[in-house]
Amino acid sequence: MQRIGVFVCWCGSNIAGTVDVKAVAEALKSEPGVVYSTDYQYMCSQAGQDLIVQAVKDNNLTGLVICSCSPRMHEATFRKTAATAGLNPYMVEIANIREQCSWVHKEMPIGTEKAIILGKAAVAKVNLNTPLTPGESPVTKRALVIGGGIAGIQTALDIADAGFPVDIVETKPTIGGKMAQLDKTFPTLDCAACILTPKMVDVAQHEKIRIFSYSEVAEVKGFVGNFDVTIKKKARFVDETKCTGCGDCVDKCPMKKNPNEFNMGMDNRPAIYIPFAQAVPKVATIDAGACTMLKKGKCGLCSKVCGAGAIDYTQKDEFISEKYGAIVVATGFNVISMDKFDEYAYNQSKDVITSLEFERLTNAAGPTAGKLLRPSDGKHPHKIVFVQCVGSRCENCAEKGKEYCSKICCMYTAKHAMLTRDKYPDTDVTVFYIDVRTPGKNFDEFYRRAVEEFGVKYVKGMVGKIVPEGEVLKVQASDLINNKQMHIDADLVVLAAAIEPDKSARPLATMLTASMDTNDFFTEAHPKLRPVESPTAGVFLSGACQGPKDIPETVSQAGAAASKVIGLLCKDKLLGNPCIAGSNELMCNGCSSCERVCPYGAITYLDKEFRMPDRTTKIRRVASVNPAVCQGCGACTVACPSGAMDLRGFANDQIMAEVDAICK
Amino acid sequence: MKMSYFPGCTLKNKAKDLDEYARKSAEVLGITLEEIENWQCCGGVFTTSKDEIATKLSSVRALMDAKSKEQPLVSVCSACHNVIKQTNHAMRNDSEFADKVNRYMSENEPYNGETEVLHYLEMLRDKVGFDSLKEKVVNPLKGKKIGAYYGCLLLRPNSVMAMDDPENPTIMEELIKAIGATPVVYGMRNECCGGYVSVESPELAKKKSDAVVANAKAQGADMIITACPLCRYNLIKNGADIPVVYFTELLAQALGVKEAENE
Amino acid sequence: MNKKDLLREEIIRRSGVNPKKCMKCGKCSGTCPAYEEMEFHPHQFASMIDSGDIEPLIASESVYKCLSCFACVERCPRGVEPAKLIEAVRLSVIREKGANRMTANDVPAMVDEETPQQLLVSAFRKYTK
Amino acid sequence: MQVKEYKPLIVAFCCNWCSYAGADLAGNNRLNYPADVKIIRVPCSCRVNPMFILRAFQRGADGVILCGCHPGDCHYTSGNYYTRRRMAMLFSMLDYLGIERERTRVEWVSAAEGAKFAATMNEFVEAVSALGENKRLEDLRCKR
Repeated sequence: MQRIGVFVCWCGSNIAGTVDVKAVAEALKSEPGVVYSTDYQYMCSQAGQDLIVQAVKDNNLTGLVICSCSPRMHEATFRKTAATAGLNPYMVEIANIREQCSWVHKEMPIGTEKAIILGKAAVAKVNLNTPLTPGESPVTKRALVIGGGIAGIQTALDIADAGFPVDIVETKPTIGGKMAQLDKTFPTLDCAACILTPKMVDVAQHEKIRIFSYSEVAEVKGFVGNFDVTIKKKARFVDETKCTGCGDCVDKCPMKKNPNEFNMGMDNRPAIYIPFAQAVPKVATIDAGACTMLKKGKCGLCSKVCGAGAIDYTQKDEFISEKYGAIVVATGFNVISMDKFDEYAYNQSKDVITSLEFERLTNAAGPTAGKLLRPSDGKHPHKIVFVQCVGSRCENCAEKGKEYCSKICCMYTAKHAMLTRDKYPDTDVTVFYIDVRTPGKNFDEFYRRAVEEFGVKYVKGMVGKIVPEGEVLKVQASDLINNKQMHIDADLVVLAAAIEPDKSARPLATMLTASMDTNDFFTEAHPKLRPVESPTAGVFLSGACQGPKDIPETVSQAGAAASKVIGLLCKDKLLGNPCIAGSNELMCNGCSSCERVCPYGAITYLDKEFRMPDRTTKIRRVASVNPAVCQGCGACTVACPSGAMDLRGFANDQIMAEVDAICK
Repeated sequence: MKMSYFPGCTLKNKAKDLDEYARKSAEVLGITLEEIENWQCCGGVFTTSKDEIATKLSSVRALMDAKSKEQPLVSVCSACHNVIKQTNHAMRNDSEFADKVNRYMSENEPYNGETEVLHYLEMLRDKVGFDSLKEKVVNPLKGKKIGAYYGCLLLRPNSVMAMDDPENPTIMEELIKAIGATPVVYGMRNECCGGYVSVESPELAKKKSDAVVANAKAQGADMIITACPLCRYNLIKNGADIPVVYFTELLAQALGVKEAENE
Repeated sequence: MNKKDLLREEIIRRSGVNPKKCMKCGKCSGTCPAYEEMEFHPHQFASMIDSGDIEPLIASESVYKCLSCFACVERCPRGVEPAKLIEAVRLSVIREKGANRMTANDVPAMVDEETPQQLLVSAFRKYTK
Repeated sequence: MQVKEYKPLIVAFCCNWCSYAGADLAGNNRLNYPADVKIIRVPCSCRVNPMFILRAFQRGADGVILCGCHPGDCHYTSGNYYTRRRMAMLFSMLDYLGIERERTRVEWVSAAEGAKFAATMNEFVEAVSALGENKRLEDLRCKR
């Protein structure tokens, strides 16, 4: 039996004005378990708290009911008071007789009556309270960053600079991501490589960072602070530790006609290749599907010319296991396929290209060495049409496009148009737009400059059809402002294709039990207040995997994610919330209902041995809650058909006791 | 294999060739086309309006007939195919419409879009297969550069027709390859020829037809094939200076049933 | 409900199209092959029907110029289906008594040696009730 | 004989993160609502077992209202979606038992909606008062 003390606060006249506090204290005295009851002007003051501590000692109290303001206000205060008095902090319940009683009711008898009932409910609950201790778990002081684009690079650098080891897993042979493919960046027009490649070098040289390039995450187990991750290092048939990146093998390889992914397939690369000059790690990789040595056992030229002896045709995929305290997802984006938008003739003409392809065409390291030349005949285009929102903002074409705005296209199109007019003033540039969306620092000014200073023609309307005919692309479009249809014979058409999350994101989300939206973007723990955390504890989000983002936004989110990771890794131990679910194994029937509703993946099933009454043993499948992962929502408790699952601090019998007390 | 067949008005009059070659070629490929008895004109265009019932009944009758024989319903003319497929789709998916139609028809068993509606081209691709068609070709049309003209009725609306990619179709190109010729892909192949508006404003129809032919020629076609009598009429009437023929004619030629006819 | 709203409701019900879905991108009018012949263009049909401004559409020749080629329906990013709206307006016109655009008497002038039956059938369905 | 004015007994379950805070805000703003409403704090609306609601009716409650975060705003991401589905089932069962539909309700009240909380409670109490005492589900053995 509990020995409960009731402490009724006046809160000056805030409570005492409409509640007869003495009557409340008196009425609660006769409740079961109550051995002491009193009132005081300001229970939260030092004197009030001292009064509580003294009362606990004098009366050997085991539980406290404080009739005062909202628990959202002073629950923590009174829990500390209880701890000072030598009680478990969770033996305290608050009856909210201010916000939910004295402040909303005007008449003293009514307020008093309700305060008594609220007090009774709290007493009924405390009678069933049990001491709770938050669980503790150790923290592995190492972070994993999945994805080596600008988001992953920035997050890794920030975490590593704080002194924690970081591993980057990148599926491509080099880090750098999409930003490495870009030419200039809006709105300042600094060159992407000039600002990115130094960061890539920093990553390579940072003693706290390891890069697993040409690798994937194969398995994730564990929970916040204690993730066990298996990384698959794909065979690249080149020993990374020996390769010097000299490129002799690349020059000698006879299989030269493979589409170069880095240049969006607009030129070719050999079967053994280094994606680009500033690649990190600068190590060659053999494309197993293109190499005749690997396919037929004939050739071996690269091995012969390699002075470092780095070529290894027998290399196998390698699996590495490592422990991490935190995981950052930075899997980024891709442009969507233009296959289903052939009214724009992307499949019919080489001169209809996506904006990312245009980036490569204007990049000094690209297939045309930075000269703007048509892919079909290498001629300089004199009339260029840009089409915005291709595949973005599509409602009824789920299999074709995306319902959301891709966010970055308005700005990069303005950049492309402006740069084209700047470099080639003899080129006529027309941009078709639905809306020009430029909410960002110096963004609208940038767009207006493209129009006013560089003479880019912006037409409010949409291209309806593109017909390649001979050397030209016949563009048919609407001009809504002038209410006319336009016909332009263009030399080059650039499509601002929608962007989508990388395909690797969904299987990864499943491994991490991190939630995603219908578009496969990762969901944040709270859209406003926890934008870089996944609802799954210990998993953080960086960059476009969470939603379309430009570079400045990505970098700031990457930094934010890093600071969250640092905050976690700084701790030696994680203190959990003790109000979490727990399963009564004797009642659990192993049905998995709780596992399915848990938003955090905190529940797993174990095969456990039980002693039966007849002294035999039996193996049964029972639910097990991971205390470090459970957030205490209670969804499982209701899903459980056998009543085995309960929530500490808000147990079934406690809530029922409150209901009973109120309904008495 | 037997299939129900809806020839349509034009195939019985101005486009007899389209009909005849279609049947003969199908025979060679092992499919007998059984003409629906007492079929009525499809109406030429499908009225999208939700409150039109009567204009869709002839299609429903043909569909019910095919259902009773448990056969797919094949048509060659793009217009007939479009009307029948859209009607069937409405019978399957628009319960209010289907209910009204079924009450009107007052047959023992209501019709709810059970029949499989196939265009002749779909029959070739999905029931015969272009590979086996290729094996039956006795007279490959080598060296011919052919532009397939789809027009609008064959492909749109794609949510209903679901025959091919509406913006980048390949079915006729595959046929052209199967009969030994070279397909020419050109952008205007799925744009309108001017259709029925040629009675309302012949100048508009001429502009549209000219653009189609010009584009096909510019991309290297020396011949255009089509499945639609109206497309063919508009292109020819507006002065196409390359041959515009029904696809079945070339098919019959390749399969050797047209020559036999001539000899 | 006033007459204007009634007409709007009628057009929307008959076409099964919700013009509110239009995001005013103009792709329908960018793709329309009959654009030059039309006084009001596909995107205007969506917008004017939505605002209930339908009388000018009814009075316009534009309803007879639509080719029903469905390019606008196929390419609309929002699934608005402008061609169905135009058809619904055209039916409002030709269903009026004596408002048939074509009569059987017009046929001989239209026909030549090669005219396919399909042309006459389609034209009649589009232009008469 | 003294005729006692009928006062309904209302149990309100409020999720800690949104609705309980909304109720506090109603208090901060001194927005009145009837004292018949007694609030029980739960971590999330999805913690509320339909059994609790039945228990309240059994013990003589005249109305039960369940308040949670707005859909999409749940502190635990998806808890209120479970609530919505579970309560839809409970409501159809109560319907089947002949318990008036108006006696139970689910409302989404955010932490910023103090005014909505008060208005909702006023309205709910009025609706339940109009129905009178809940006699169908009340277990007289529990009556004291």
